[in-house]
Amino acid sequence: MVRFEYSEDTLLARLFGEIDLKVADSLRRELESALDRHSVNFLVFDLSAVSFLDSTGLGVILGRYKRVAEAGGKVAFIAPPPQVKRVLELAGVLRFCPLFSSWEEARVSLRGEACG
Amino acid sequence: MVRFEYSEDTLLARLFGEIDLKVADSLRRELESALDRHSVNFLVFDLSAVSFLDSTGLGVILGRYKRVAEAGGKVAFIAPPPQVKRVLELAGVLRFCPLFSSWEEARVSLRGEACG
Amino acid sequence: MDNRFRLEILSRPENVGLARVTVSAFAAQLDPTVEELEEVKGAVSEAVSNAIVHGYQGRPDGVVVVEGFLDGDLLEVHVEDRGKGIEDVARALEPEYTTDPQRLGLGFNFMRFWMDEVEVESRPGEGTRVVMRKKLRSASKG
Amino acid sequence: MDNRFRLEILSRPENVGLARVTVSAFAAQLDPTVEELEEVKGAVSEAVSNAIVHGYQGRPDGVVVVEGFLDGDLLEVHVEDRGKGIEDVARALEPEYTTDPQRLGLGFNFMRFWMDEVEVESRPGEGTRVVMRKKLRSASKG
Ligand SMILES: Nc1ncnc2c1ncn2[C@@H]1O[C@H](COP(=O)(O)OP(=O)(O)O)[C@@H](O)[C@H]1O
Ligand SMILES: Nc1ncnc2c1ncn2[C@@H]1O[C@H](COP(=O)(O)OP(=O)(O)O)[C@@H](O)[C@H]1O
Repeated sequence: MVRFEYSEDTLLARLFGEIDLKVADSLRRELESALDRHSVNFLVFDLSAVSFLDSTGLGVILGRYKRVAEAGGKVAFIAPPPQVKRVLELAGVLRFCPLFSSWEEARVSLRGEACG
Repeated sequence: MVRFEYSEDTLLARLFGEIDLKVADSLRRELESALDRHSVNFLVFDLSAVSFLDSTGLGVILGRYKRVAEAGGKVAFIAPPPQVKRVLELAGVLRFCPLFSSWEEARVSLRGEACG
Repeated sequence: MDNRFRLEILSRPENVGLARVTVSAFAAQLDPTVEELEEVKGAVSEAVSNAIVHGYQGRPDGVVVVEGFLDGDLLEVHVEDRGKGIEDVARALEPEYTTDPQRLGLGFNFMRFWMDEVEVESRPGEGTRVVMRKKLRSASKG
Repeated sequence: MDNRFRLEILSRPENVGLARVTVSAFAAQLDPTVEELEEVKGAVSEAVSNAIVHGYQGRPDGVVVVEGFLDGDLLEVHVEDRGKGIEDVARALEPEYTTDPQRLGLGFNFMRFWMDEVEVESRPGEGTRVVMRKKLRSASKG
């Protein structure tokens, strides 16, 4: 469901599998506890291994966006497969958060471009 | 479901996908018509691309085995995935038909070893 | 009617995926494109999640009925619960309207975007039925 | 009872795969090994094919009911038809016994090999119910 990498002030959350109601509660808990543990200015979701996303899963992600943005932080997304990208577009997320094709690309441009 | 290659007196039937009741009738027809068209001494089933096989599908295969064996021909199998191999074993097919790991291997030893 | 099925599942989070898989294997009989299948899966996921979250409000022992019908190139999917029901369907269909602050209020929007037609019948205290239709153009037949 | 489902399908050849996919997605909730899942799929395929071929003798409008139950690490699957029924169940269970010369008579053998327990209840003219049970050892929990 999720694996984390943290360095400096950036939390990278690598989501994988189907992000739906089945994993929503535990994903919310995992993300909240990672945000509790670290001081996070940049929250980056790597979506490259997500095989399915629906509005329930997106709600969990955007709930954490809210927390980070309210604390002055920024959020970005990496490499969503087509189905996942369509969900982000449909929800208007890509109007206010940048999308990168890789973690390397995100790291370089992050500080200028992430949303929040 | 099936693609054929014929050369000399050998018919290679490359099966693919799920070989079950859904495809049984049309697979039987295709195999029969290929056997009608060609003079076949060796009938070789390439099973490497079969994702599922049950007793209905195996029945279609062994029905053609009968026809070829009765006409003095021989039958062999190539590269079944684990599930498919277990079905062949369980039905006792591997006691009387040889199994090869590739078409190249089959071609070399065929004339000495195929069943029929 | 070319083919149909009826699936009854319990209102548990892990069964949303079961409904998706069944509807998608059923729709695959028409040989649709990958994108169409993903849209169907998405719509089913929204409707079944709503039945569980809103209809049965997290109770795990409610029954959600998912039915599929194929008629020519038309797929019809029904998702039905005997849960809470919706007071004001017109309002529920509005973008970003939700009764649960944890959620986005986009479920019905997604269903309507991904399917050609979405009809919602509901009675407070009796339950909700969502009827969705989509023409699938066969991937192989062009 | 941890979880359950009920699937009703028509007695058409293309629905054997639908039954396999649904049972296998359901059983996957216990996180079984790939081999166990393949065995479950194989058993379901045999039982549902029998309902279509023998129970309804190729009629496409019969209803086949597939039910699944998870209880701890135990999977139970029921496959039921309201078709022809079996005169002599003991005989039907014998290896290589078949009433159709095109078939191998190995369906019940495969079911019994792949599942831990197989029970067959049948009444001529009323239908047949096959009950299969299998303990799944979780792949992740070892
Ligand atoms: N099956 C249902 N039973 C009861 N209420 C429902 C059902 N489906 C939807 N609703 C109501 O309609 C509202 C809007 O639904 P939706 O657009 O899917 O957004 P969300 O699920 O994110 O709240 C829900 O918040 C809920 O109040
Ligand atoms: N659902 C059913 N309804 C009626 N008869 C059945 C059913 N299932 C099995 N049978 C009978 O039992 C026999 C043996 O079944 P099986 O071992 O699966 O072999 P096969 O399907 O290859 O004939 C069948 O030939 C048929 O006569």
